[in-house]
Amino acid sequence: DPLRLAVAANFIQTAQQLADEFMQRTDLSVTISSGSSGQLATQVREGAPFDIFLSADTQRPEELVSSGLAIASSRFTYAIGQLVLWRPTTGIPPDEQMLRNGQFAHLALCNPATAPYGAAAIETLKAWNLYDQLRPRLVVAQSVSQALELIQSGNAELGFVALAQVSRLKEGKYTVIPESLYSPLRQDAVLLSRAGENIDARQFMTFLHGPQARDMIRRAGYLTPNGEQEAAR
Amino acid sequence: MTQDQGLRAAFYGRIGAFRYNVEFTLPGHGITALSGPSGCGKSTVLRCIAGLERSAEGYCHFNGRIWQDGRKFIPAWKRPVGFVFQHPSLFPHMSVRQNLVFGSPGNWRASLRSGFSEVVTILDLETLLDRNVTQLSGGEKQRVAIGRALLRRPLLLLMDEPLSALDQARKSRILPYLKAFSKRMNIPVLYISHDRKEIDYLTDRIILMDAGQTFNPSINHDMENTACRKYPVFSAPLLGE
Amino acid sequence: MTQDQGLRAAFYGRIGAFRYNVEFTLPGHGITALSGPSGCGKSTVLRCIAGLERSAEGYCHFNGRIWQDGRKFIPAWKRPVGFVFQHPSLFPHMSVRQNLVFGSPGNWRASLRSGFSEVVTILDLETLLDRNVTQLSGGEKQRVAIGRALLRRPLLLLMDEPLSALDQARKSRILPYLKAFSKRMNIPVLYISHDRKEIDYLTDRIILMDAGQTFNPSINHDMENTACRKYPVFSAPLLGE
Amino acid sequence: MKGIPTDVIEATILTLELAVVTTGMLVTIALPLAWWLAFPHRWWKSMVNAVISLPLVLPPSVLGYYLLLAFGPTGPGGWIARLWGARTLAFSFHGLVIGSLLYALPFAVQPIQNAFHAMGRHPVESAAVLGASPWRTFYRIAIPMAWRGVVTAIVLSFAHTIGEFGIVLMIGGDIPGQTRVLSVALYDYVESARWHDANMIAGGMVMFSFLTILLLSSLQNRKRRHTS
Amino acid sequence: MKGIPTDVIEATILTLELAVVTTGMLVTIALPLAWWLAFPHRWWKSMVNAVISLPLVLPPSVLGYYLLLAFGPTGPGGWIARLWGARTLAFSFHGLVIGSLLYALPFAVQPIQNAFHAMGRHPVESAAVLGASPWRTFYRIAIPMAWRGVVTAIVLSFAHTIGEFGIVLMIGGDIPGQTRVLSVALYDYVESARWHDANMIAGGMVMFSFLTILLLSSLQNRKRRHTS
Ligand SMILES: Nc1ncnc2c1ncn2[C@@H]1O[C@H](COP(=O)(O)OP(=O)(O)OP(=O)(O)O)[C@@H](O)[C@H]1O
Ligand SMILES: Nc1ncnc2c1ncn2[C@@H]1O[C@H](COP(=O)(O)OP(=O)(O)OP(=O)(O)O)[C@@H](O)[C@H]1O
Ligand code: MOO
Ligand SMILES: [Mg+2]
Ligand SMILES: [Mg+2]
Repeated sequence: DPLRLAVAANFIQTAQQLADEFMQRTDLSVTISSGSSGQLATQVREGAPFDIFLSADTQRPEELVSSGLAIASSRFTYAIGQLVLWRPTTGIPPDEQMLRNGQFAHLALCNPATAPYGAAAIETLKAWNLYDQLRPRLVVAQSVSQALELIQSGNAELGFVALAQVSRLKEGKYTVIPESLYSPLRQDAVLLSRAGENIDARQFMTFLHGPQARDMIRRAGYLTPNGEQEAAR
Repeated sequence: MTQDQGLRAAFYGRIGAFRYNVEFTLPGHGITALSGPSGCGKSTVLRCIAGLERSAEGYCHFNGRIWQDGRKFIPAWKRPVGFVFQHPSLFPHMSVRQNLVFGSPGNWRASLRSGFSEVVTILDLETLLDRNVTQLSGGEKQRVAIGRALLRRPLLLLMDEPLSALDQARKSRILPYLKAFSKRMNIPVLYISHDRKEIDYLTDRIILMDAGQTFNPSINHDMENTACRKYPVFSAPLLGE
Repeated sequence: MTQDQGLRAAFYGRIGAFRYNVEFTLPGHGITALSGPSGCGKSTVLRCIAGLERSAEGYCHFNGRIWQDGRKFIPAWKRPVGFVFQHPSLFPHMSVRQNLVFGSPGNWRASLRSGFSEVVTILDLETLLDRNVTQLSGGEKQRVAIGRALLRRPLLLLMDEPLSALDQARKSRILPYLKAFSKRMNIPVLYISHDRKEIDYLTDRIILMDAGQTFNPSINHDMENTACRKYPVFSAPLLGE
Repeated sequence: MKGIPTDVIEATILTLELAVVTTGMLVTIALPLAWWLAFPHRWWKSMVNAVISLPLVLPPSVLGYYLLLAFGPTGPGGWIARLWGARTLAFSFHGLVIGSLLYALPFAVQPIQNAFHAMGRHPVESAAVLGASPWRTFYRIAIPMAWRGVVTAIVLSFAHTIGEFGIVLMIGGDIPGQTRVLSVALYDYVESARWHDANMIAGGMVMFSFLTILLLSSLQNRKRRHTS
Repeated sequence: MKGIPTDVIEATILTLELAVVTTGMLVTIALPLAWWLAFPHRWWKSMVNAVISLPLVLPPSVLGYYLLLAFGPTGPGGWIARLWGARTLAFSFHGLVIGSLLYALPFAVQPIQNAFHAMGRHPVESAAVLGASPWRTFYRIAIPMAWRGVVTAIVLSFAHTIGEFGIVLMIGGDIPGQTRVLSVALYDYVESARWHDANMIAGGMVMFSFLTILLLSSLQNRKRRHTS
């Protein structure tokens, strides 16, 4: 049986790279199933055959741990997302001032109820004191990738997306939003109870902790927690 | 339960505003005409006998078997009747041949039997056998419907104006055959027609109806006296005009 | 373009394997019978005249107007014909009254006009006017179909075995009316029938057909000589049997 | 009503508006289209028929993406939107209607077309020889006789528009009062594990739709219609 | 074929399997169900009809969630799954089939039921007086005569099963080779912005479906069928 990863949609590209690397190293096979974090957590609860859950938040792994479906000791933050303000055109990168000028009809972000990046975007807008003013122009997507699509297709002029999505795009300009403006977008991984005895799964978790994986995650546009105390938290 | 041959039936009921209340018998063989003005309920009676009018109350015994009484109702498909509807409702997705053999025992091999070719010849259907029935003229459809009912090998034949759309030449070929068929198979036939000549030639008994009621069946040659004043024969007033 | 009254027509073409090639004229008034064995193409000819058979080649001139020739084809709904189909195709979602007035000029107010009540009386439809047409007997449907065609006030009346399902009493009431209607409106009627008596009474001209071909029209009393041997009248062989 | 949040009420009204407008337009488009497709038969009409059904085979969110491209400034939608000074057809009620129309079209066209076919040519020919123009035949004969098919079209497209979600989510932008319909709100609740609210909305939608569909189907079973 | 990733091939096969199995089962269920619903008319059959259409009004992912609960260890599905030692009906091909069946049922039942209605009672009565049992009438008369409706049912449910996605993702769990169908794979590609692959898959799905639907519709237009 292959090792089954359940990966939050925003991380699937990076997860694929990690899995490829891992498979090359170990000769094990790994499959990736994706969905929104909430959906994946529900599926785990209903008996989905996943071994490892890479969530987009900290809350869902925690809930799984407390209901005994995941192994508490395995939980750690594998990536910290970075919010950016992005627009697809060339010229100056979009920033707070551009939002304040209001030369646009639609600002895209993702749904705070379902995607952490959405909540971060709203916190940012509030920190800038722009939320109430811009509210009528906000268009909300269900995930960060859909938010990107709204902007890429030109329907919204600019929007808040993840750095991981746009860092390698040739087109467009972005500004990384200072981490101080929103609560950190910690993404936690956890070993699920059904894989408690699975050596391969533990091996993957170890790999995910390792320097090479962290390097790949950082290159994809995420931050990684510093120091061992983070991982052991 | 009676053991006598033939049909003993009485039906009453209503369809919409139309009420019917009929009672009659058919002997075990021979052709009986059913006649009466348009809308008097002739087709309804045939449907009751065949078991198609489930709302009908009454009874219906055939050759000593109960087809319908207060408690029992044999469904239409279990009654060995042949029925030629007033409007030939052929199966539009089948060829003439398939329509003809649909009801005959042994079904698909029936087209090889001698009965088949006899019926096909009399009804002049040879050239039409592989035609789709939607591509037939009115009279051709009617002939297929007759053939289908005969090939079913019924024990009781119910025919609702079966020859109304046919030319005289065809009629004069089919009528004697029907008469012979009834005799050979020794089955009773109930035959609806408005055509006095047809009735005269075919039948020896007539049941007259009006407004959902049957009159006592009368021997055919008595009909002139009982009925003609009520249903003047077509030729009389016309010729006198 | 001819200026004469009546219909001049010739059609040729094929439907499936059936080929037809007919040519005939109708005078500007009076009833002409169209007769011939089942499947010979009578209904097809009527459909060609009405413009329902679009594949037909040929020509059709009526009262000096071109309905069809090599280049022109007036669609059916622009031709002032009344058509009684062999199978009465009433509109099942309408009442009898709605069916009757559907084609009459002025439509819904037509039921108040005198013509309406006359037709309804002759056809004995008074009690059925508010009935849904799916709840009619075979003969009742046929009468509604006749009424519908007459109330359309056609300039040419095409009738395909219109009385085949009617009792003698009704026939002997409707036939004189048809004759009078044709005369009063001064319109030609083309009338398909297999019934020798009907033809004798109604028509003064007959067009005979066989296998998709018309014979030269003959005056009615000549028919016995030209046609009777080919289409023996029903009564003869039967009575002789 | 007490206890029902205003955003749910807003979303409910919007959903009903969308379902009614879409269904109404669908039937208006589908009736003539189905009539044209039904008679006479031409081989290329089968192709039109197949094309109509194609939006069904793409996942709604993917179809939504292509619609975004089409609606955007560089697509035909942007060109149209510029007529009234907008940049895009997306994020507007109009856009939702267009998306829903496209997606539900086969549910509307197919049943009506079948009903026209089942009617056969007899009623059409009868109407013609009674002098009814093709237009009159269409609305006095064909539409009433195809009634069952029309009701099926209404039921399927109504239900589907209420439940449709992927496309609406994608091209709507989830703007409260403008494009946030119930299905999107419901999805939010489910995603954020607000089960009580989600169950209530889902229950309400199902109940309401049940009654609506029941009402519609009972129309289907009226044996006859007396159009005056 | 070169260039096509194996996971796409796997997903394609799985999709076809799901579409064919679902469509086949749908028609098998819908034919007798529609026949039973069509004659004779009873008021409560309208209710059954409405209930069948209800899955449509819920957003697929929400319906998928409820199905997940029903399939899971605490629901009736888990009870059934325990028969062969599994914990849940979800995350398996069977589960997908059940979910798709439920969702596409109205698309199959409604057109067939309409076709049975349009046939009228004449053919049924003719068959009865020719001695055909109800069962023989059903398969020799009713089904062939309802052919157009059956084809529509097949087209709509086939297309919809190919495109369906919300339910499949939820109850399937996106497991490669088992429940990852093309629509889910396509969604994954779109989510990870692999547009080139996504366009290729979408194009392939549309092309294939177009041909399939075209083929099916051409069956619809066969004027007659000679069943031997
Ligand atoms: N769609 C069709 N395909 C092939 N042949 C057809 C089609 N429709 C009619 N025919 C044939 O055309 C011929 C003429 O048909 P038509 O209905 O005109 O006959 P008819 O003279 O009216 O006969 P009847 O007196 O029986 O009504 C018939 O032989 C019939 O079999
Ligand atoms: N569904 C119905 N609802 C109401 N009345 C009906 C219904 N069907 C038939 N009728 C009426 O029942 C009566 C009998 O009909 P039936 O078909 O038995 O007449 P019939 O004697 O066969 O007439 P015809 O010679 O015209 O065929 C008619 O008056 C008809 O109007
Ligand atoms: O990957 Mo998410 O669940 O869109 O934040
Ligand atoms: Mg009758
Ligand atoms: Mg004819």
